[in-house]
Parts: sequence; structure tokens; C-alpha cells
Amino acid sequence: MALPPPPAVELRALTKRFGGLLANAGVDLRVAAGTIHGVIGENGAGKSTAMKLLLGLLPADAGQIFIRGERWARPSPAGARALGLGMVHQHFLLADPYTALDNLLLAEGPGRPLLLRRDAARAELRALAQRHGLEMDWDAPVASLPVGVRQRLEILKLLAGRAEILVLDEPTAVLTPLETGRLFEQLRRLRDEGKTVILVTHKLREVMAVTDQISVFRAGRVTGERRTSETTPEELAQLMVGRPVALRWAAAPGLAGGEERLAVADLGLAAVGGAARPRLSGITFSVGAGEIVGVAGVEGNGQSELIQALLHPCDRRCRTGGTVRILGREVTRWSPRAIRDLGVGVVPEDRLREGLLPARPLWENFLLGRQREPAFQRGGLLRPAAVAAAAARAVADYDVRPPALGQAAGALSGGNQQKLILARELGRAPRLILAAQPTRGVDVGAIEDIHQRLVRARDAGAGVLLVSSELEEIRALADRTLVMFDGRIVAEYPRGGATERELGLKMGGA
Amino acid sequence: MLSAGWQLAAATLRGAAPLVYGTLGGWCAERAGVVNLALEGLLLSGAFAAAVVAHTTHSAWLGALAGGLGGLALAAVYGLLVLRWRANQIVAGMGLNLLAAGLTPVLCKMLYDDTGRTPSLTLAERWQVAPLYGCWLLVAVAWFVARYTRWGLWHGFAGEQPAALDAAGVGVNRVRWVAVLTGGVVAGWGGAALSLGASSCFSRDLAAGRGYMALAALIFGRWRPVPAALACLLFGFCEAAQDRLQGVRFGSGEPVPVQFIQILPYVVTILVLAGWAGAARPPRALGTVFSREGNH
Amino acid sequence: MTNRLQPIFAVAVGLALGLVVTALAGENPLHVLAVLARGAFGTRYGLGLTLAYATPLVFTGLSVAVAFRAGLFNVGAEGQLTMGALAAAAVGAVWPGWGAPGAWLAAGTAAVAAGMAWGAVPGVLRAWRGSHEVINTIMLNFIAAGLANYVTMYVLRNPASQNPETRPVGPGYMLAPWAWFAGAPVGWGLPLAIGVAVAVGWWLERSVTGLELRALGENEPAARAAGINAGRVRVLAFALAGGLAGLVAVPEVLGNTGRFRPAFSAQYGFLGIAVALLGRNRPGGILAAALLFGALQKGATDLDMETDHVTRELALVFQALIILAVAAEGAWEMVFRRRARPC
Amino acid sequence: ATAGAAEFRVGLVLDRGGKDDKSFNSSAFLGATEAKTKLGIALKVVEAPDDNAFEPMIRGMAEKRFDLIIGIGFAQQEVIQKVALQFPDRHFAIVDARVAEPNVRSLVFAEHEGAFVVGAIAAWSSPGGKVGFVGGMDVPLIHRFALAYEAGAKHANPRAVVTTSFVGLTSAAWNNPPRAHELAVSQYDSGVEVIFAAAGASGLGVFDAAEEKKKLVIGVDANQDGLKPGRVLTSMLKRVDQAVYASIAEAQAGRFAGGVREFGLANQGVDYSTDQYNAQVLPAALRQRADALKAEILAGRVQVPDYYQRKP
Ligand SMILES: Nc1ncnc2c1ncn2[C@@H]1O[C@H](COP(=O)(O)OP(=O)(O)OP(=O)(O)O)[C@@H](O)[C@H]1O
Ligand SMILES: Nc1ncnc2c1ncn2[C@@H]1O[C@H](COP(=O)(O)OP(=O)(O)OP(=O)(O)O)[C@@H](O)[C@H]1O
Ligand SMILES: [Mg+2]
Ligand SMILES: [Mg+2]
Repeated sequence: MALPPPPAVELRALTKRFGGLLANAGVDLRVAAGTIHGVIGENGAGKSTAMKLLLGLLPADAGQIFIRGERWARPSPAGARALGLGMVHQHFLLADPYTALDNLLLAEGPGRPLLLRRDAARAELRALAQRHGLEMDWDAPVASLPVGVRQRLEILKLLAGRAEILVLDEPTAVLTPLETGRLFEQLRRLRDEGKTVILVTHKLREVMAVTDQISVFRAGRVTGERRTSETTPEELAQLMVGRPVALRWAAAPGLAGGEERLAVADLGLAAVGGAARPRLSGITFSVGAGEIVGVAGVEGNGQSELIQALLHPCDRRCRTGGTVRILGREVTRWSPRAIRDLGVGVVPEDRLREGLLPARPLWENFLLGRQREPAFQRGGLLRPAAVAAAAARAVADYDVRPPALGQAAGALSGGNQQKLILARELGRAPRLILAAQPTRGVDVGAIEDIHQRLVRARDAGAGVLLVSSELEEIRALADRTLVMFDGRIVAEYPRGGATERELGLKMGGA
Repeated sequence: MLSAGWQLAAATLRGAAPLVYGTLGGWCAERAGVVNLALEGLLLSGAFAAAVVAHTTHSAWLGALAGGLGGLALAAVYGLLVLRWRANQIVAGMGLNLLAAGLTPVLCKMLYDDTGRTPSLTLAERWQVAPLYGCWLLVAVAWFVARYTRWGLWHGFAGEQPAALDAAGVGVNRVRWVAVLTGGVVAGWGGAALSLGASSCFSRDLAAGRGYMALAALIFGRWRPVPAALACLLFGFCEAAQDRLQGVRFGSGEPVPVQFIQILPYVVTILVLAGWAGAARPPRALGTVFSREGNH
Repeated sequence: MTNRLQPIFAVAVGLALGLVVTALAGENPLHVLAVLARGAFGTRYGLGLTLAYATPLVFTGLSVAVAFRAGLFNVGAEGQLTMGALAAAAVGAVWPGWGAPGAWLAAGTAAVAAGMAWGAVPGVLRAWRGSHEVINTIMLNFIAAGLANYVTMYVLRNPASQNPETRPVGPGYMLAPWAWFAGAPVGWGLPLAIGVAVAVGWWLERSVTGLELRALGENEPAARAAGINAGRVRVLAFALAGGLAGLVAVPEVLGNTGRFRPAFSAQYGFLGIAVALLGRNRPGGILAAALLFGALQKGATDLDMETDHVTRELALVFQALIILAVAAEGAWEMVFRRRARPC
Repeated sequence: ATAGAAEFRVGLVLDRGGKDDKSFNSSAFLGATEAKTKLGIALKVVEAPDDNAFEPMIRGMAEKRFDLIIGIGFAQQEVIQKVALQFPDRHFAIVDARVAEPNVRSLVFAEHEGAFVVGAIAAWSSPGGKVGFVGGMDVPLIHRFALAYEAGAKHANPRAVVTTSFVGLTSAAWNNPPRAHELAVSQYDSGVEVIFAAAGASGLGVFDAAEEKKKLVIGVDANQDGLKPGRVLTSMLKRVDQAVYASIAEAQAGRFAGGVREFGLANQGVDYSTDQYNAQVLPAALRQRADALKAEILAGRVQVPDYYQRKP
């Protein structure tokens, strides 16, 4: 009897430490050849780290890697290419000002002729792209490509490099349900061609839909292995978090038709950098008191710009047309500070970039944006004792861990950073809340908490504009749902007014 | 008397040449993501090496070659500091400028017992005409390499998206090393153009702020070789015009005080820059250390 | 512990490298070291001059540091201090009759105001037109030199002197140097510098605007999202930087020469960048770095006198090597076996 | 030289141009080294890195009991004054400034007389009547040169046109040959035939331009005729070397005396140079005319304007 074929990839006791943080604490993982293998786990569980070790992008502190049964002694990116390993990163490795073609030419790596033969390469790539049904404008700068297309480009990069073992790290975060479906079709086809696919995600539904086998990461190690056909989402969730979780939850509906908190009319933002379409056009909607208005849409369809335009309406980089009214006041020419002082709380989309001073202590981050409140300053001088007391209360209330006020905010985990921001913004008892992707990168337990806080603020009379690319989040919280596509609002639904499929189609521009 | 226009053009080219070398040298490093504040020092070390070798060998060309090597030597120290030892690039750049400003006169003293100057060069030992077009040749080369070669692609990605370069199996720091060293050679030639072309010896502080002007040109040109070189041309033109405007009178009155003429190039630069509008976008990874672990 | 020793160790290595250079030049390094130490600290007068060199560097170091903390690079302290000194000298020359406390206040205020105005220009241009402050501050240095020259030569020229200098300020303006320093121009400028350093540090940490300034430097998008007006804070930071640089007028004009001389600054603005960077943009660090640089400057003056083979530029070499040694953090990690923090 | 106890010790504090500026400071250095070889004195030469360094240097020398301390350049005026007061039994000399202390000898030069003469020589040598002047910075001393130079040129040729340029705005202007070179090229391009360079070390840029453009240049302070033989029309000599040498010699002989020593055309402290290098470009006929002009000036028949005497 022939021996079973060796696994395409095997990781043994892989360990990786970042400073004092053990990101991978002995990862054991076997991926059979010719399968789609799901890797799931909470944010920060160590999935991406393990994949980077596998690709030779990071040196492991301990442990071994076997590719097709053979020990890979000295991992390196160049070696990975030679072995047919390729990865689509969670954060795309593309350079904005360069064309799609140039990004692909870069991926060819060293050992090629010095002169770039763009014409020849373009012809070859067209053929390859057609074979795989992945259309691409090769001469457009990456900056002008929608996120979905960028991902296509990343996959083409792998295919052009003749990768046999493909790792995709959270590939669906930026896709519409429709595109996700198409991607999964692709992956199945690749598997049927004999390639091995490792799919990293934290969306249970997706792993259930497309994989053959699933490994669950928790706290830096693999805590469970399941055959997809033999498990349930509930079991996987429990493996991920370590305790049973309620997967479905919906807020009670809010009072509709409260007084107006936010009214936007015909908001527009011109195109930049050669892009054909304006970034925002004709955005008109309103948010009332006691109402959560959800903005659904695939990332990159203008949601970020919308939030920026609401916060900085006087800045020409954020708005080139239209008006914004907040709490009945026309604020189109107001400064961000004046707008915030009206009682606007903001949960920014990218919390490290827009919400925090990573190198500064917790108490200072708690103060950021509230430094002029009379409670915290007198005559332009801060009142450290008052700030510390308020910060300590808020940190305890929102269960930010560890509650060390002197610690740098950047050293908090993502979920705790988010809680700190909520503590700060909701602590001002805002009358309008702009919440962008409030639960991104936050674990299942904390998501629940954040959702309840938002609902409680709504019930206390705040208007909430909730921007999220998680359909489930929108469906659970929003009293009204707007769908954005390509810088416009393309649909509006009342609570429960649309099926997930309908929403998905609208998000894809159908 | 040649036509005044041609003379002005020639003076513009002469004034621009050292700046063009400097700005190209800065571009080499900065496009790969390495801030280069050390241009002043690179110019000085290139100028010094060129003058010493031209004087000892009586050959302008060997002098020019040595100018490049002088820049290379200082750039190697810079690379060691910022690429190997992850020194803050601004600090290291300023430090090297001070070092070059101090060490060159000390070396003059050691070599020639002269407190700040190398011996004068004869016309035959000087490198006068070649650097004037050589720098434009280099601009063309830079433009071509950046656009049409694989190296150019790597170079740009090292400053824009180093992680992608790394994932493609190309060592980011290796690319940056090459970029910093090449930049050193090019800026060193700028120094040679100063000590062998614009002057007939090395003298203390010969660069006189041209490294900073070259940096300004680089920013002005939005980190692209051709616009940056054109910005040098603008600076060169302003200087040449300033030289010719000194002593002009309006109407029949007293001449305009020379100080107001002398500040003209700087005022023009500020005005043009303000009118140019919009913040220039530097290479995205400029000034960051590339390390696979510390790059998330 | 090793963390705190590292900069001191690095300074020592930089000094040692400098001594190697002097040895190569043919001097006995021990002799050089002795001369440096004796020159800078050995006598009251020497110590006084060290402090006299250090005082302006504290102001320019703070100037650069305040801009840095707001995320701006101020290469323009030289121009700002020129305008400050010129303004102080102008007030003192135009109204020579004023008496002591009022005169000090007037001249000091003029210096700060002129420095602030000059400093605000790149801030305004950055906020309003997005122009890069590095270019503009470099250009403004030259423009300041030009204007100062013009005023010195044609508006306030001292007819009693062949030096290019302005008329002397009235006697009521002068801050007498302290006798203890045996004639070195050290006086109230020194405590002023220390006090200003402490105040700036305190202001940055404790005031609302200080917090806003730091937030902008730390993370611009977050600061903007928090409602901080980036443009206004930039102008403020640059104006403040200019005002700090302008204070150089106090030790120079009021405490020393009593007039403006175009060439008075020993590259203070430029060295201020090095001082700020070496002092890690913290007031305490800046005071220490300024003292170190002052000592080197003074010590090097004596070196020229006491040696045969080195030139006055040696001070620059020492300063440079120390800066580079302190900057080369990666090299010391090997020595101290300390791993870099991520990010 | 090892310093014997009985040796006469002289300290020379140079201006920022340094001993090798081939001009003003070089001249002083030359005089002092000549004294060293001829008179066997002990000599210490220092250069100040910045204006604040003059005081510690001069004071240091005074404390170290130097017998004679010589400051070169007007920038040291106040420092010498101050230190001389504090060390009344030490002897000092200063070039280019007047210090009214009994233990200070002030060595001042009538630069304008020399500049007038070379201005006339320039105009005579310039058939088109276009002559130029390149100064380091817009400062009083340089104006003293420029004013007299222009007057001299106009005296020789009433239709002479003088183009005046200044190198820079900061003290870097004295050390920036490439800028001076460009200014000179621009002047030569505009038809100027002779340029008088009074720009410290930057002047060498003017010499380079003269060599490249095959035009004439006039040196300053020291005899610079040999720098570009055949291109240097003459040099306006300011015999700092002689002044320094004489001061040292007298002091060594115990005949030091304070007060002002003026050097001008009358005592050849200021002059124009003639030697083998400029014999071609400054023919005998011209020299005779120049000497005649000198005589007229000395006789008071020709008035030389002095910027220092002008009311600002
Ligand atoms: N370069 C780095 N330096 C320091 N810590 C890091 C680095 N990269 C990752 N980490 C930390 O290692 C841990 C594991 O990160 P990893 O990216 O592998 O998580 P993940 O499972 O992919 O999470 P997510 O679902 O958010 O992508 C996290 O705590 C993260 O903060
Ligand atoms: N760059 C860093 N420097 C220092 N510590 C870090 C860094 N990144 C993460 N950590 C630490 O690593 C731990 C894990 O961080 P991570 O962001 O992965 O948490 P997480 O498991 O995703 O938690 P959460 O669900 O709250 O986001 C945290 O306790 C955090 O303090
Ligand atoms: Mg991940
Ligand atoms: Mg996390």
C-alpha cells in the first residue's frame, strides 16, 4: 500500500516572540495538499504571524517548517518563491503610485533582465488573467483601483509567480458578498487544479462555506482541528473564544422620527489623482435623535470620506460641495472643534491612526479632544488630578485592561484601545455619534459590549451614524440602512427591510 | 560681448550644476526611503577629495573620480549609521554635515599645513565644462533607470512599499544601501564640480549651504528627478539674475540697496513655492527603518 | 539602568573618536583632553565662557525642539534669532534713554515679538499654502541676514565704529555680567535660559495648547479628528519657536555687546538643531546638550592655542562625532544587549 | 621652537579668514613669521572660530604672559580694549582699529589712498573705461575701498563706469569663491576689463574668473600678483606684514609705544605692487603715471574720499 502523500505544509512547534509578547507559542499545523484549509481565530490570535513565518517573511524563534514533507531549514522570501509559496497579505503589498503592471513586475523578484519589458509582460499577463477570469486594467495606477481589484491583482501576483501553495490572509474583509462568492469559486477552481490554499479569516460563515479542513488559533497556538463537514459555527466560536458565545443578537428598534440630529444635503467630493469618478456625490440623508442609521458598503466606496466630510466640512480636501447641518445648525463652514463642541462624538475608523496618540499614556488619550472641557482645564492649564480621576472612572466603567493610566495607549490590545476611545467619546454624552467600523479588530466578547453601549447611547437620545462593512453588524443595530457604492448612496432600507442578499447586491453596485 | 541672454543662460547652468548633482544624490537616497540631510556634507567631502587628488595627480578626471569616491566614503558612513545602526536619519545627516565641515579643514591642515584650503589648481587640472552637461546626462539616466529598469522599480518600492519588495525576495536594505552609496557618489561629483569647476581649490565651507538648497530643490520637485533638476535651474537662474541686478537703479535714483537684490532668489523661491500650492507627498516610507518585525 | 547610561556611554565614545582624530593629526590625545577640560571648566572665566556659549544654544535648542514636538522641522532658528537680536538692539538704539526694568522689558519683548513674527511666516505658509517648512526656513535665514545687514548698514549704523554694527543701546538696557565669572559674559541670560527651558517643558506637558501641539506632532490625523486646528497649532508652534530663538538677544545684546552685529551668531541656529536632537527634544536633555556643546566650543578655542597641529574646526569634529555616536542606537544595543522596542 | 625663558613671546590672533587667505591675514602672518625667523621670537598664531572666541584667546595670551599680543582686524577692537584695561602691564597691538589705551598700539591704514591709486590704474588699463569691484559684504571697510576705487577710476577717466558687486549676506561671504567667481564672470561678460577684488578668501574666485576670461584682476592687502601671473594687473598692498614686523621688532627692543600708527601712501604702508609677475600688464609708462598720481595725492593736489569720514 502506498504511503499517503506528505502534507503540503507542516508547521511544528513554531514560536515567535515580539519583544515581551508571545505571538506564536508553539503552532502545530498540517495542511493537506490539494485542499482549502481554513485558519480562524480572534484578532491577535497569531494567525498572520504564523503565515509570515511560513512565508519566510519573519524568522521564527523556534520550531520547524516542512514543505511537501521536506524540512525547510532556512526560510526566506526568495526561498518561499522557489518552493512555490505565495501569500496575499491582509494589508496589501501594493504601491499606490505604480501601475498594476509595475506592481506585478516587481513581484517577479530578482534574477530577471535589467530592462523592463512591459509590453511582453502585459500580453502574457492578459492571457493569464483571462484564463483565471480575473480582469485587470494593467496600466492604471493602483491608487485608482477599487479594493476588490487590488485583491485580484494580489492573487494574480501569486499565479504569475506559479505559486502552488497559496495563503490568503483575510481576503474577504474588503469584498462584497457577491465578490466573496466569486473569490470562493476561484479558490475551489485552484484547488481542483491541484493547488493548496490556506484561507485565514475570522468569519465563521466563510470557512464553513469554502474550506475542507479548519484549524482554530487561540492565544498563539492551534487549539482545535476540525473537518469542515463535521463541525458547526457554534463549536468553532467556542474554540476561538474559549467560552460559548451567542452568535446572533439584534438590538431592539429605536424610536423613529426623533428630532433631526444630522442632515446632509448633496454632499460631494471631487476626484483626485486621475480617478474618473468623484469620491462622493449627491450624498443626502439625515439622522434623527434616538436612531441608528447604518451605512453599509464595501470599504473604499466613500464611507471614510463621508465621515471626514462630516468632521471637517470646511476643509476643501474633505468636501467640495453640499451642506451639512448638525443639531439644526448649518455647520458647513465650522471648524472641527466647533462641530465637536456641539456634542458630536467620533469613533474613528482607524483607531491607531485617527483615534489615539500611541506613545502617550492612557490618561492623555482619554483627554484628547476633551482638553478644553471646563472640568479638565482652568485658564488654559490642565488639571491633572481631575483628568486622572475622570480617566480612572471611565477606564473602570468600560473595563479597559490593564487599567494602568500611565501606560502608553499603543501597548493596549486593539479591543482595549477601542474601549478607551468609546469611553472618551461616549463619556461626553454626545448628541450625535459618528461611529466608523467600531468593532473592527475586536473580539467577539467585546463586540457585544460595544454594541450594547451604542444602543444605550441611542436610547438616551443620541443619533448614531454607524458605518460598517460587516453586514451582520448593520443588520443587528441599524434602524435604517443606507448602502453606499462608488461614492453615492444607492439604496435605503428600514430595519429588516432587506435580505442580506439584497444588501449584498446593492453593495456591489447591482 | 556675447548676447546677455546667452550669458545669463550659461551662468544659470553653472550655478545649477552643483545643485543638480546634489539634488540627484538626495533623490537617490530619498526615493529609496532614506532621508538625506547629509547632502551638504557629501558635497564637502566630494569637493575635498576631488581637489586633493586633482592636485596630486594633476589630472582633472582623476580628481572628478575622487570626488565621487569622497562622497561615497561619507555615504558609506551614513549607510552604516542609518541602515545598520538605525540611527535617526535627521540626526545622523546633521551630524555628518558637521563632521564634514570640521574634518575637511583639519585634513587640510594635516596634509598641507593650511588652515582651510587645498593648493590652487591650474586650468588644466580643473574640471570645468564636463560637469555642466554631465549633470544633465545624469538626470536623463536617473529618469530612464527609474522608469524603464527593474532596478528603478526596486528603488521606488524601497521608498514606497518596502514590504512588497521584501516579499518579492529582494532585500530592502540592500537596495537602500545601493541607493545611499550611489547618491553619495553623485553628490560627491557635485562637490567636485564646486572645487574643480566653480573654484580652483577646496576651501573651508565651500558648499556654503548648497546642500540645503539641493534638498529644497528635491522637495520643490516633489521627489522626482526632472522637476527637481528644473528647480535647481530656477535657483541657478535666480542667482545669476541677482548677480546681474546688483547696482541697478530705478529711474535716476540711488541704486537699490544690494541686500534687497541679494535676498531676491530666496524671496522668489518662497513665492513660487507658495504659488505652487499643495503639500508635496514624499515617498511613503521615507525616514522609516525597514525591519520585518517592527513594521506593522 | 543601562538605558540611562547609554547616552553617557555614547558621548564618551564620541569624545574618544574625536581624540583619535587629534592623535592622527599628531597631538597627544591626553593633552588634548586635558586642554579641553581645563579650558571649558578649569577656571571661573573658562566656565563662564562655556556657559556663555551654552546659553544661546539653550534658546535655539528649545526653538527647534518646540517645532519638532509639533511635527515641524525648524531650520530657521538662525534667521529668527537674527531678527530678535536686531529688534532688541533697535529698541535700545532708538530710545537709549530708557531706564532699567522698563528698558529690559521693552527690548526683551521686541526680541521675542520679532522672533515670533519671523517664525510665524513658515508656519503660516505651511498652514495656508502647504509649503514645506524646511525650504521656507532656509530661505528666511538668508532673507533675515539680508534685512539685518541693510538695517545695520543704512538705518542704525554705529558711526563711531568701523565695524558693521548698530548704534549701542542705552546703558539702562544692559544686564551686567556676574563678576564671579571673572569677565566672562554670563549674567541673567543664563537663569533666564534655564527658567525658560523649565517653563517650556512645563507648558508642553501641562497646558491645553501644549497638549494640542504635542498631539499634532505625535499623530496628525488623530489630532485633527479630535478637533485640533492643525494650521493654527502649526503657526503657534512656529511663532513660539521663533520667539524662543529671539531670546538669544538677551544674553547677546543686553548681556554682552549692547548692539547688533551681523556676524555675532556662532551658528547658534544650526547647532540648536543638533542640541535639540541630542537632548531628545526634552528641556532637561537640551540643557545638558547645550552645556556639552558650549564646553566643546570653549575648549576648542583653547585647543588652537595650546596645540600645533589642529585647527579651530576640531570643535565641530568633536560635536559631530558625539552626535553620531549618540544617534547610532543600533550599535549600542549590541553593547547593552537590549532589544529594540517594536514600532 | 622651544620657548626659552628669555624668549620674547608674541601672540597673533587672526581674523576669521585665517592665515591662508592669501590676503589680509596672510600678510599679518607673513610679517610675524618673518619676525620669528629674523628676530628669533617665539610666535603663537591662532584663528578664531567665531567672533566670541577673540576674547578668550586674547585674554588667554595675556594670562600666559605673552609679551606682545597682536589682534588682526577691526572685529577685535573692543576685546583688545577690554583686555588691555585689565592687563595694563601687557603690550598689545591691533590692526585696522583704534584703541586709546597706553599699552595698545593701533595700526591703521589709509586703504582709501591705495584703492584710489589702483582705481586709476584700472581705468588706465581699461580702454573701454569699464572697471569692476567685487567686495565680500556690504560693510564699512569694504565701502572705504569701493568709494576710493571708484573715485580713482573716475579721476583717471571721467567717463569710467564702475560696477560694484557684493558676494553675500553672511560672514560666509568671505569664504565663498564660487559666488565671487560668478559675480566676476558676470562683470567680465558685461564688458568690464579689470576687477578689484576685496572679498577676503572669496577673492580667489575673481582670480579664477580672470584666468578663464583672460581679463585683468587687482589683488588686495598682500601681493597677489603671483597667484595668476600675467592676469593680475597689480595688488593694492596694505603692508600689514611690515606693520606687524615693525611692532614686534620695536617691542622686542624694549621700545614699545602705544598710540596710533598710521600707514598710508606717505610711508608706503599702503601702495600698489610691481614685480616680475605684472611687468607685462603694468608697463613702465603706467607705473610712472601711477607714481605721479601718488605724488599728487601726497602733495594734497588730489583729494581722496574716505568713507569713514562721510556722515552716514
Ligand atoms: N511586528 C510586530 N511587532 C510586535 N507585535 C506584533 C507584530 N506583529 C504582530 N504582533 C502582535 O502579535 C500578535 C499576533 O498578531 P497577528 O497579526 O498574528 O494576529 P492575527 O491572528 O493575524 O490577528 P488579526 O485577526 O487581527 O489579523 C498580536 O498581539 C500583535 O499585536
Ligand atoms: N506594539 C506593541 N507593543 C507592546 N505590546 C503590544 C503591542 N502590540 C500588542 N501588544 C500587547 O500584546 C497583547 C495582545 O495584543 P492584541 O492587539 O493582539 O490583542 P487581542 O488579542 O487582539 O485583544 P483584543 O481582542 O482586545 O484586540 C496586548 O496585551 C498588548 O498589550
Ligand atoms: Mg492577521
Ligand atoms: Mg486585537
